[in-house]
Amino acid sequence: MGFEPIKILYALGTIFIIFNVGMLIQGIVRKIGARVGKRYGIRFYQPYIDLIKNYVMRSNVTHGVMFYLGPVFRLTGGLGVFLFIPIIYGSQYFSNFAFAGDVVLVLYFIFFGSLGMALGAGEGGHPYSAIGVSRGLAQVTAAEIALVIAVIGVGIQYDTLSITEMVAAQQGGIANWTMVTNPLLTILAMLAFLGAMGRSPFDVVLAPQEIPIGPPTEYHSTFLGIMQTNRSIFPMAKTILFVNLFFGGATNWIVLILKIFIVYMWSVVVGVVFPRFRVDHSIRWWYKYALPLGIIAIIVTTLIAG
Amino acid sequence: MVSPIYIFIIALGIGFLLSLFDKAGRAVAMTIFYGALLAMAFISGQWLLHLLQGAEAEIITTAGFQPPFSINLKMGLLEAFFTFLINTLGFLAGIYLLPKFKSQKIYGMILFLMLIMGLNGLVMTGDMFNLFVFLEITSIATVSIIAIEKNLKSISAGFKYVIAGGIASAFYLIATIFLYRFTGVLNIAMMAETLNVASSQAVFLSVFILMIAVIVELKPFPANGWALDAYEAVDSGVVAVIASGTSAAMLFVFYKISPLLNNTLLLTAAGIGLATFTFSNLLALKQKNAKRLLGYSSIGQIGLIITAYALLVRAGYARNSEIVMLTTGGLFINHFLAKAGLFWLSGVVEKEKLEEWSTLRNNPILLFAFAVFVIALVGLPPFPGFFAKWQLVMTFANQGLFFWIGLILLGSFLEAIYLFRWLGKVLKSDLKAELKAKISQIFPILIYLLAILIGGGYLSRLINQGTSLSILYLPVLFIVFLFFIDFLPVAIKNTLVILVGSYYTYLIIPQLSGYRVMLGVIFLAGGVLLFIPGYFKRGKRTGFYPLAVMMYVGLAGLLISENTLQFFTSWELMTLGSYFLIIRGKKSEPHALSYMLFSIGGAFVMLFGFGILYYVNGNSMALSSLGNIESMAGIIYALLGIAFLTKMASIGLHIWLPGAYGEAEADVSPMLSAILSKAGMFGLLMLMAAIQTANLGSINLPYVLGWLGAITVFIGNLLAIYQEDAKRLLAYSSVGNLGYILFGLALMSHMGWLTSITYALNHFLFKALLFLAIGGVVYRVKTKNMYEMGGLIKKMPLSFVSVLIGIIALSGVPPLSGFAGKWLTYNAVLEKGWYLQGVIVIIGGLIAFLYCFRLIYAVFLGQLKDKHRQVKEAPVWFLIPQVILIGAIMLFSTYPAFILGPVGKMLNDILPENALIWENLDAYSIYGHWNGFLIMMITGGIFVIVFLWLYFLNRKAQKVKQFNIVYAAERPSRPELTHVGYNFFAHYKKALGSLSQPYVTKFWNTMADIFHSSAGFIRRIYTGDGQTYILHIIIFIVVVYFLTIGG
Amino acid sequence: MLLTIILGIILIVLGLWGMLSQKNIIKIIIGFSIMDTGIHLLILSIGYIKDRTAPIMNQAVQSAGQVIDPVPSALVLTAIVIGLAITALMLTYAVKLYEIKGSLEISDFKELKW
Amino acid sequence: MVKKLFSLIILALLVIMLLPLMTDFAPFAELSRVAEKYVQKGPAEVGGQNLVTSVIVTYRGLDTLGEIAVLFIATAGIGFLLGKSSGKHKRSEASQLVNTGTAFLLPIILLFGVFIFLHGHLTPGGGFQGGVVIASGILLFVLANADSQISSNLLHWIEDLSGAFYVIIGLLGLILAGGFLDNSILPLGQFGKLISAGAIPLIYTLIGLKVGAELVGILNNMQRSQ
Amino acid sequence: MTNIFIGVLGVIMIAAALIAIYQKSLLSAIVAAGVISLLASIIYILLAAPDVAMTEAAIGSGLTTIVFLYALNKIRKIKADK
Repeated sequence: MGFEPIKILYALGTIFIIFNVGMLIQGIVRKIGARVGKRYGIRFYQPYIDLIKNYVMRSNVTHGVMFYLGPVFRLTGGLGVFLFIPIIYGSQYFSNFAFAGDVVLVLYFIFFGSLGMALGAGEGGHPYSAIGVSRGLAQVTAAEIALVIAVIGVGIQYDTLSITEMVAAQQGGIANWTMVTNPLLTILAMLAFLGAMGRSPFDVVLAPQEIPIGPPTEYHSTFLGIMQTNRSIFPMAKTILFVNLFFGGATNWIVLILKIFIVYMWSVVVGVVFPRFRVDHSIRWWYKYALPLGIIAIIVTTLIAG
Repeated sequence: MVSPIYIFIIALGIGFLLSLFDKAGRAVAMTIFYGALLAMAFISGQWLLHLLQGAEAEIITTAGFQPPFSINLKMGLLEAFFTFLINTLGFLAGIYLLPKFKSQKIYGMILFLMLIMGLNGLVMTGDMFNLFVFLEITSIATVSIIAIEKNLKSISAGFKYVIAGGIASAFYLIATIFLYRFTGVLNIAMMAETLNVASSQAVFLSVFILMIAVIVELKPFPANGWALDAYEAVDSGVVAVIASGTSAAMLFVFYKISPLLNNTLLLTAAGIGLATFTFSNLLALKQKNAKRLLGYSSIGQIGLIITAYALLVRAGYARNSEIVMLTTGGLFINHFLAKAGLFWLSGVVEKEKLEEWSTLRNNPILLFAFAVFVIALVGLPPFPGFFAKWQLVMTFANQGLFFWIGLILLGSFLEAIYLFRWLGKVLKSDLKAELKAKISQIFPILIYLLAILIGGGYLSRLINQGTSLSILYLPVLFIVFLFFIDFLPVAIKNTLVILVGSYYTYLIIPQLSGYRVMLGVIFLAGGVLLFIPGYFKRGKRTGFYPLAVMMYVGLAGLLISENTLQFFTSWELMTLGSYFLIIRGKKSEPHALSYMLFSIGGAFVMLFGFGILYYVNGNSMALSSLGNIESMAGIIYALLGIAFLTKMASIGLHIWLPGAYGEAEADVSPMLSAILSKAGMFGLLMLMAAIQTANLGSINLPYVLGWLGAITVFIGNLLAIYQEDAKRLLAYSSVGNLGYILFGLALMSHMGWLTSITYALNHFLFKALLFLAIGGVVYRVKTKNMYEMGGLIKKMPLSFVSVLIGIIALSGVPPLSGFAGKWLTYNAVLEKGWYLQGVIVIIGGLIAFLYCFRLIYAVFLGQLKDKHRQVKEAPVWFLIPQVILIGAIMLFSTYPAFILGPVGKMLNDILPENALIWENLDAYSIYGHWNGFLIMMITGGIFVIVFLWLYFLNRKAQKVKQFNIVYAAERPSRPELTHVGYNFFAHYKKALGSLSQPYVTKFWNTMADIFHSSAGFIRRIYTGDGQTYILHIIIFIVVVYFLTIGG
Repeated sequence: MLLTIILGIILIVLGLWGMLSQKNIIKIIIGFSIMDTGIHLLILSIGYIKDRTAPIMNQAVQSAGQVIDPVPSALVLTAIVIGLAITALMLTYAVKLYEIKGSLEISDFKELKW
Repeated sequence: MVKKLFSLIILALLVIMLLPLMTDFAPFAELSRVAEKYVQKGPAEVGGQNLVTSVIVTYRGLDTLGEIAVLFIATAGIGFLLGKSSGKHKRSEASQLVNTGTAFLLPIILLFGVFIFLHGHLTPGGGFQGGVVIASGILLFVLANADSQISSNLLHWIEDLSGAFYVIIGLLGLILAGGFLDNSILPLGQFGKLISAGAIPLIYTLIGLKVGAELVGILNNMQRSQ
Repeated sequence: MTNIFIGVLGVIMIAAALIAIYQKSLLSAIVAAGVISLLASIIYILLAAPDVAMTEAAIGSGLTTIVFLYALNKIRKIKADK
């Protein structure tokens, strides 16, 4: 493994595929959500339209350098996370730049975008941006606890931190998936997934009712476009990470998209069923329930691996 | 050679005639008086020189008969030394009292002369009854001269003094006559030869009474209320003689009668001394009157000296062996000079309350003297008390007297509390009054200042065990030189320090090996770098440079020290220097105190540990022996560990840190956080390297440290997010980061140590950067509260960039260097199997994001305040080191292999299991892999592409006005309303309330309360009633007797 | 002589008792002087040897076996004079204290404490 | 009351503590080593009949010098403590009896004092006792002649010079004889005579003068000062 | 014989000491203390120490008492002045 220029092209291809997958899943999910709520809902290709519209619109407003760079950080973070994850197991075309680092890199790179975004929003000068960021960061860091524990658990179980090797260890049928071999850890991970995706009951970040305006208001047109682009890649990247870690990864695109869809749908379903937490509830919840669960999971995993 | 008897002839002859001379005029009398004092000093000084050259001790017989038939005097080396001290003290105290002598009746001079003569007699006489006569001369002269101030306080103190002295000498007399009965002689030396203490109970009792009478004169707890009153009330010039001179003579009397004592009695004496030392220092905690405080301290010091002497003699050391002289002599000289100096200062200040001594700040030389005396009393280097205490602890340890060491260190610690509290108040409290110092008062003080410095220098030869002198002493000389050129402006001194510092770095670094190189770079190169901001200061910055350099010399000394004494000395020098740096801050006095107390507490624990090491390893002071300890390894490591953890502010011992870092000056905070904190790390590295090879038995110290480190990370970071003060936020963040370092070390694996060193290096880089940047901001906006800032990115863009880089590096987000630490942590945790601790560490790391964001947001983003519209970018001298640090961070982030590779190799000597393999820029562990360079390139690449994409789409963006935001359909008018900065993470606090309670602070406060209230309770025994004091003396005698024969 | 030793110790203790039990400063000094007398008696008793005479050598007394020990006598002489000096000084203090505060109660002089 | 009871208990314990000095103790049966020598060699070495005097003035002369110093310090101390002389005194008129008695007695008393300290080396008594006698004589004189004041000047001269001469004699011993305060600077003379025992009569005279002057000084100070 | 004599003297001395301690009148107390010294000087003669006896009688009993009386007198005078 190592860097070769051609891999940039492979990576661009992968990004293109996953971008579209992300856009479609977004549309479909919103549609399903509407149908469940007995509404007609949007067209499934609506995200494309929104995106194009945003990119076409022009805004000459900026609040400063960081405001301008915020979305750049955001998208760089999303793309970076994606690019450090191997997508299709065994494929030399779709392994991205996973050779630069392992799961730890991915775990920490997730913050790159959040941080940049938060900075950008901060410079916007809007008080609600700050409140939103404050809540968002608090929520993400709390939710990350479960994620980190889950990742460490997987690391313990397979005695590696390399995502590729983790996937490799799960090959050979559903019985080898982490989901089956270590269900407790998977439950924890899926809770973390809810938090990481900002889905209900952990959707405090946007909290539209409470913060009617904030980053989304200050960021519009092109800025919003870039953020929307990110929204179709970043969640996919996270989902793929979970697929790789807990659901055996994927050896081809079909399996991958299927698994992405299923995992993604999990968050949607839960979000429909549970009401939203207040942010301090959410934090307390992670510390009170997820953390002990994680500790138990780690102990169990140690026993399994040992 | 002038016979020593002339001391008495001169004193008596002139004393008798002085009132006649006075009739010829006061000037005549005074000339003769000072001439007599000088002549006495000269005689003893001449004998001292003579005897130092190896002459035989002189026995002076009187009336032409040999002892025991006549009274004899002795002038040996010790006698010469003591009389020289007493006579010079007499001369200097005489000068100090000159104005009083001039205006008062001639009796004052006569009494003073008689007092000094009496003290000489106590030292020189070899006859037990003659000693009684001199005792009475001293006592009556003292009591009479107390009346130099004729106010109610000193008169009533004098009355109590005379009664107590009368009772003590009554008992002395009883003992003398019975001893005469048992031995048939009065000569003390011959008495000791013939006396068999155990022969009968009456003999034992007589010797006991003798001893207790002498001890009562030495003011033991609790039979010392009379002495305390005298210390408080009597004129400063006189009390200096009482505290130093009389104590010296009485100690020598104790030394003289000690051959009579058997082991039981020596133990009793030691016990009394220790109780006195501990209790007087405890009681002094509540004291607000300066002179009484000094009284408590004097009494305590004398107690310590008694303990040291009695126990050493009991352990079999010859009475005048080198060890005994080094320890008790060193302690004694230290006390003698410092206490006289401080009492003299009390006369200059003429204020009772401790904080009113701040008037000393009007005179820098006297302030310096005050600080030196106080520090010497605490027992810090480079003063004699330090070396003596060291030697004492080592020798006690050698004898296995650990219980005694423990209590001595406790007492010393209590002493340090009130002395440093006082020092802090003097340095910081409001300056109200003028200071009128007469030259006659300053002169003696300066002489003793000089003497104590020379004494320290002389004793410091203990350090020199094979290390080249130039390395040890040249830096110290440089510090002294800096004191002398302190009147120069900052620019010159700063340049000088940077140049010399660079050269010293160049000199030292090649001499280091292993992980020391790494720390050497941080300590020295980093130190030089952090001097650059110093240029922004105008004026002289009095006292900054010598003390800052002292801190760095201490740090460098740690690296090159080869034995425990060098290490400990360097450690204390560093602590002392840093204390003075911290206390320079505007509101830093209480924090500097708590820093100092934790440091000294830690240092004493370390001293204890080194003592046990010395004991266990067969009297070896070599630091290398740390690695092959035969027994008691666990306790030694634990003690040393606690000491180092104090400096590293691990949880439980961290409460000093936020205030100290937060309140220090702008360019001092980075020094403390980035550099000083690594001293603890260095100690722990050394310790862990030793643990690697030592047999720890059942104690799993690394495991404990691991948990401690993990919890420190979590709590430190958690508390950081609640801070409103930007510098305190960074300070708590330092606590957290030092927790990572601790955790890494505790892992005891190659990977763990690499993690730790990576963190250390990284923390040095980003914390220096952050503290400098924030320091610059604080310097400009004149507040440290983040919610009062905001929007400063527009005014201070360069500082913003620094903080941005800093927080990314801090939080561990790739691609900057912080990620290296995180990655290594995961690997190390998995390798070691410390999953739970690892989880806590990592969660702690996640919390760091919160305060990182808050720091940059609340300061630089959001709404700019009206009052900050004219703020300029931070001074250029702040920015220069920031640029260098950013460069270093970038380099480290892009090419981690270049640094971590060699560091890994350094560690191979200690921990050979190298779990990390470097292939060019790729790092492979058994778990994963990581390529810092690629990550940087990929991230950079994406960033540039996305940025270009945005720029292409939105290239004409224009900056809008500050309030061009949509805000509930209104335009806000005041930035204060729209800048959300206060209590930013309120919800986090709400969610995790119980974890953010200041339990640790409460714990330490409770401890302090317990000490203070017990002190307040116990000291009520000193009712002020003379009769009670008599009762105390008798109770003391009786109780000690029954304790002695009972146990 | 044991009897006088006992008497001496009794006087010492009585003197101490006077110092401890009486509040009046003059009385305390009297106690001190009683204690002093006791000590003198004690010292002299030590030097006494039964049935011997004073150490004055003349025609009647020639040998060492006839006289008592002169040393304690010499010591007591010194001690008596010193005792006088101390007593006088104490009394002067008492006078001075009375002059300043107008009281001779020892418990009235508690300005300094703790 | 509690305090008194407590003091009583402590004193009782003190007595218990001191018991061995009474029970576990045998008085001298023979002279001590030092005393033995004094008795045997004293008359020859020092030349005084009264061994106590020999011990005080010669063998333990330094003690005596110290003792003089103590008295001197106490005098100075009392003078220092009591501050300035007020100068005017009112003293009640002494009775006729005292007056007459004093006029008659004073010379005798003084003579007696001188006798005592001059014969210190021969008979019991010496400088201290003689000094006290002289002092009491002077006191009597003062009591009798209420108007007269003792010349403190004269007292000073006597006190200071006698002390200084004492030291000088001691010094002469150091220079001329065996050591400081050696009495053999003057010939020992014939044993048992008034002019014998070397410098002892001289020293005792000086002591007598000094002690007398000092004691008067103490009383004088206490009397006059304000 | 001597012992009995000393015993009697001793009893008187102890009685005098108690008077000195407990007598309310300071003058009587001082005199009682002087008596102790005086009796002690008699014992000294019995103990074959005429030198000491003389001294004790002159200084201990005589002069000390006088000093006490002077002090008392002085105190009275101060009281009167006030």
